[in-house]
Amino acid sequence: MEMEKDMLLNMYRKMQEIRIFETRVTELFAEGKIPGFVHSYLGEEAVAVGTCSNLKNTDYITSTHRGHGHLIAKGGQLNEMMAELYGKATGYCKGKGGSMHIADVDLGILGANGIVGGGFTIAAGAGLASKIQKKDDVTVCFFGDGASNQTTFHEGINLASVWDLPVVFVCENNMYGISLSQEKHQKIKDVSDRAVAYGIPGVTVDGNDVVAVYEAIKEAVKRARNGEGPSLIECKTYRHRGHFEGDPTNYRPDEEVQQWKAKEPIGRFRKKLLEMEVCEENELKAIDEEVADQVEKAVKFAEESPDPAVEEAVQDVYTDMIEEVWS
Amino acid sequence: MEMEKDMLLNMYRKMQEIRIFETRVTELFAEGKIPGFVHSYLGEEAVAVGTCSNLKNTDYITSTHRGHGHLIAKGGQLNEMMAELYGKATGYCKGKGGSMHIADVDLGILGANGIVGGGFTIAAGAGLASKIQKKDDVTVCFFGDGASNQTTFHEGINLASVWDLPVVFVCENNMYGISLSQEKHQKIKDVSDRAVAYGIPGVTVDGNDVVAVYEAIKEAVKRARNGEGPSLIECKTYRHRGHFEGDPTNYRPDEEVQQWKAKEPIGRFRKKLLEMEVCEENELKAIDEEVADQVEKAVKFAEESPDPAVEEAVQDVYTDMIEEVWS
Amino acid sequence: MAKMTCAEAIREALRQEMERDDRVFILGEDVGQFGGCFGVTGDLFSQYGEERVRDTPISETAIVGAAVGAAAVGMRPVAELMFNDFVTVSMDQVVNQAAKMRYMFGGKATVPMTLRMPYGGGISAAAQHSQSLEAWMTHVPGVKVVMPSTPEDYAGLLITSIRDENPVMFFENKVLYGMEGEVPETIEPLPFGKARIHREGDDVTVVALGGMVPQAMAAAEALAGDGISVEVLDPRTLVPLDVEAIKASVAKTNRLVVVHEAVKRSGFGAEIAAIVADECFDDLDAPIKRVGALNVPIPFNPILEQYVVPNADRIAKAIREIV
Amino acid sequence: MAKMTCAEAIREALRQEMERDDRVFILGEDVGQFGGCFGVTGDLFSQYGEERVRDTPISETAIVGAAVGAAAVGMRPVAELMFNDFVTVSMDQVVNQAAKMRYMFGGKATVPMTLRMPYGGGISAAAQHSQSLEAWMTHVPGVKVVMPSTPEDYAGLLITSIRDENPVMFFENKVLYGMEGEVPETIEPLPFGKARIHREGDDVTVVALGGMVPQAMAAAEALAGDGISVEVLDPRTLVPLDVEAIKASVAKTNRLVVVHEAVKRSGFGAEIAAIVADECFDDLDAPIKRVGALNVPIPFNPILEQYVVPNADRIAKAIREIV
Ligand SMILES: Cc1ncc(C[n+]2csc(CCOP(=O)(O)OP(=O)(O)O)c2C)c(N)n1
Ligand SMILES: Cc1ncc(C[n+]2csc(CCOP(=O)(O)OP(=O)(O)O)c2C)c(N)n1
Ligand SMILES: [Mg+2]
Ligand SMILES: [Mg+2]
Repeated sequence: MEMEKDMLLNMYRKMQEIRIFETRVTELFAEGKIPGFVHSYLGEEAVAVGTCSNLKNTDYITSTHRGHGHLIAKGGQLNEMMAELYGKATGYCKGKGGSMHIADVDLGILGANGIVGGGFTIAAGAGLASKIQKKDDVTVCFFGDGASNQTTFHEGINLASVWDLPVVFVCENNMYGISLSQEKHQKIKDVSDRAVAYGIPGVTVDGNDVVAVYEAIKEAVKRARNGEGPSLIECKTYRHRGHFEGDPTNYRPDEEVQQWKAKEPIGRFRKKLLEMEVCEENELKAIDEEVADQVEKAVKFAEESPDPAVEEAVQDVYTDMIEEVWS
Repeated sequence: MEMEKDMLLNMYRKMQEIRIFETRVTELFAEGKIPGFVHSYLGEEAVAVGTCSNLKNTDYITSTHRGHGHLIAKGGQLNEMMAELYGKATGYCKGKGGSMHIADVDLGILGANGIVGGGFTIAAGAGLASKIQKKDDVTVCFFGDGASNQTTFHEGINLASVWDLPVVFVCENNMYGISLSQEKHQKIKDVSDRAVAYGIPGVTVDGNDVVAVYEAIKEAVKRARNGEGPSLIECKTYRHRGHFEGDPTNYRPDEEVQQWKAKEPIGRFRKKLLEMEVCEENELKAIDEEVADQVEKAVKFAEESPDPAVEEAVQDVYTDMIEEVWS
Repeated sequence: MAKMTCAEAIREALRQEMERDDRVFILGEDVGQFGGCFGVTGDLFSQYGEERVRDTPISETAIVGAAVGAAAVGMRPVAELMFNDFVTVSMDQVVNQAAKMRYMFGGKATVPMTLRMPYGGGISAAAQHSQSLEAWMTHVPGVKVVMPSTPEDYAGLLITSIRDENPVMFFENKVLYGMEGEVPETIEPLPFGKARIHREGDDVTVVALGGMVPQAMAAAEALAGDGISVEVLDPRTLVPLDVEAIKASVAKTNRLVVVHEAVKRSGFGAEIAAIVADECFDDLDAPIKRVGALNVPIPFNPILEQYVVPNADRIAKAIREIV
Repeated sequence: MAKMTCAEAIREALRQEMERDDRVFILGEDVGQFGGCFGVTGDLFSQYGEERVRDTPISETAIVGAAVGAAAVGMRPVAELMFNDFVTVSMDQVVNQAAKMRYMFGGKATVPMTLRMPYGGGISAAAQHSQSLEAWMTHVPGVKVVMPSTPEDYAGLLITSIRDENPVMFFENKVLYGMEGEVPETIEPLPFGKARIHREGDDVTVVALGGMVPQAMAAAEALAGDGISVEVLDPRTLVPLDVEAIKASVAKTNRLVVVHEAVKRSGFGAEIAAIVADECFDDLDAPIKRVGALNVPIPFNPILEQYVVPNADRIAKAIREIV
């Protein structure tokens, strides 16, 4: 780890932001405060943080249904995020999007996506724009192991490959698409093997090791910025919760869950930081407390925010047309 | 070549059927006798014949927009085929399908397809049926290099792979999708490299060598019949004509065309048969004449056949409902 | 008769058909051990095993395409899409393959497949998981379109769908999944193209689709107090459509309101209104009203969502405008 | 003014917008050196090069998806689908991404993209290459739908489409590609939501879409001899729709026929008929007639195809039924 202390602590902070935010979200969901579906990112924090630590503000990401972690890692504000989960007017999408559609285009976050695989071709398009505009921005496309069997995986990566677009495709292989384990949805063990099909680099890393993720993505981002085209990076990880909050998870053995929890990314990273004497325990504790505080503020912000006015429902369909309202 | 003479001569005959049929079709199209689009199979005869020579009557194929060769190789009747190209009532589809939709389900021909890549998932489905029904039938899915970038390629092959379906995916790599050369539509040189993405065998053969095609497909068919799952076989070949009849083909160099014409499959096979003393020249000549005669009969059959009655237009939408006619 | 929810009724119909005909099999995402995203396939996996209740990769294109291929060679697949919104990923397989195969092949193919698709809002699932897309399918010659509203109709019409020799788009309403009703122990097929009159009335005909039937009934009930007599007609299948029943009802009431959850513009309500405006012109005493969702994507916030999607109040309001 | 075909007019509009705004670029299959399947992009490749006139793999999902992504970050892509029939392969990108992004993101995204799609029959291209699929798109809140019928309108409305901040579905009729007309040298944008009255008349309003406008004009001409005065109205854009113009015309003629090439059932004609049956009920003196293709896939044989698709005779027949 030749990285700067600041950077390492920042990575730690971001992972904790995700961890504490998501833990709180599961509670709030259970209390009935958050409508709709929630797909928790708990356990996968190292992927988003290791990846986004390589990105500038003007770089883009496309996210997924399991997107809270990506948003936080790319710089999303907890207040606006929590408010959006509540469906409040102050949320990122004014309450119109919810968990599955949070976005902040100004931060380069081109949206969570409720369609599995929805991001691949959008990411290729953003990369294409950067290329035509001769900017050095990079687009990261997050996707799951399950999404690697979607139409868009194939067409999006092929297009990025044949046009040498500055895109990094980041697979969060958490071994399941809802209830279906990887060996039941594809014959291959490593999703990164599919890079061969597009003549691009494919790498698999321990997705619970934030530094390993960081290093792998760094290479891929460099390639992309240099105009050498896309890469496919697979991060092996595991979701601690069910597919969505409320999932009985009858499809995976308890031991498996326990084994993976033992390998969870934040404890590991924390230990490493202390062992390598990057910092003192109390520095980390201070971060933990700050983040916890921040999350509570976000909850308060969300709770105290108003619902959108019903008239909002017909706004924002078009930039210039308002659709008819009830006669 | 340890193959039987009968078999070899039959392969020669089938290739000539395609060659002479297709040659005649280009003339008839130029004369305005055939409406719509015609995509000629000239030059690619060895792929269809080498492949289908491995198939039983009850095996299935899915074909493409460039499908005449597949149909003939799978046992399609020239009369019904030519009549269909003319749009006549006696055609395979009663004139409702035309060149892009000729089918003969009784012969296991699940249709030419106007949608590039339309066959992949249909082939997987036919393979699935054979598997569930515990039959040893195999389905061959023909497709082009251009089609290997379609959504269906990915989802269809992945499904066949993960379920070990008895399907053989046969790529006719003729180096172009309409005007776009392979290097402009994908980074890889061999489409068979994509087999890696599905954990299945991938093989590339000289698609203008009918015996090489035959042998490669034989292996794949054996695998499939044994329940070992699908394979991806790529046959490198070239279309002698433009993408469709009328295509100015301004996108490919003349030398390239000449080089490939020098490697055309029928002359090569003929020479080989004579060199290896499988038969005498006059046996081949006799076949040529018989086939030419057959094709002329097919033309005559088509010309003399009636157009469908207009009332036919509203039949066959459903098995049991007739849609309203003009009031 | 047994009391069951719509979801259970669908499962029972699947079970009875799987029992009766071993060509019937199920494929879709998480339909196996998991029992389906909305629990519809439930225990069928434990009863019939993974050969006949097949968990697929997340590949809607392959799910529908494989159903087409299997159907064309003699099976009777019942495919499930987790949400009808994902049919966007398999539109080609529905529209250019399943629907047209028979016709393009001159009548020489049959494609007896059923595609089950949950539709509608009401669960804060937002814009990509709450649509009602039946109208698209009615614009595709070659498929039949079924949209029931009671447990009995779900069961009986699903049996008919599976036995039908043609591709059937079977729309299931998420909110209705939990609604209970009586279903015969041995489910009999119900005919396509036969509307059900849920309530007779004289002043106005309300044609309501799927999930809007209970809302229309509630509106009718509310208006009865004011002496307005509402006839509620549920076409049950959109293709084929029981035009005669609609005409007969309008001939009696001389007034028509059409209701669906899909956005109003170019919804199937337009088709019904257009048929009546042509074929029943002389019977009509008032403008034809349509009630559908506002022409906007479905918003996440439940208050906004309720504002966008039709309900009994809106239906009552539309009725009052013309009686 | 210069005389050009619709195809040339589209190309000129593309050229002028590419000249004016370097965010505009083209992507699609064989749009480059080949000049497009119907020759529409022609020489733009030699003028603007492969960066701005981009030949894509055969990947409609990627074509439309990449257009969405590029538009969302500041470009103005004009994507071409070779046939509108292939939008089935990119429905998700149109419906769940392009159309909903702005709304789902609370108004914080703009997706200024144009999707050009040739539609219609007349060239014996059979069932998978002859459809007219505009009605689906009008059922998708978030996209605008444009369907011109003259070279001038193609040019002016394409300019408007490209400059529009929203996703625009631009439908082009294959048979009209070759039709000539006058187009201004410098093409001015034409407004969306403004119908064009191609012919004034008093006895009946014919609302005709796209390729059916010349057929409606021919029918009007034929009927003029019999003293029937037909008003031919071309809405030019379906979303937004010039409802006021249609209402004004019906208020004058008291009769309506709607014509499109798409299959009749659930075509956009139903929407227009339904609007009029609601909002112009008192003006109507006769049933509303719709003329659309028979509810069947388009057959290959030209005689059958002509039988299935509407034409001037059929339009005239429908008019006679109500005047
Ligand atoms: C096109 C589409 N199909 C199905 C779904 C339903 N669905 C939502 S998430 C999900 C599983 C995704 O698995 P994976 O890509 O591995 O991501 P993970 O949930 O494991 O993070 C499914 C099937 C969907 N939203 N979109
Ligand atoms: C989904 C779809 N996209 C585009 C087309 C138009 N099209 C017809 S054939 C063809 C080229 C196909 O190339 P390839 O798969 O290599 O087959 P080949 O024509 O070379 O035999 C294209 C683009 C189509 N029919 N369907
Ligand atoms: Mg996963
Ligand atoms: Mg090719």
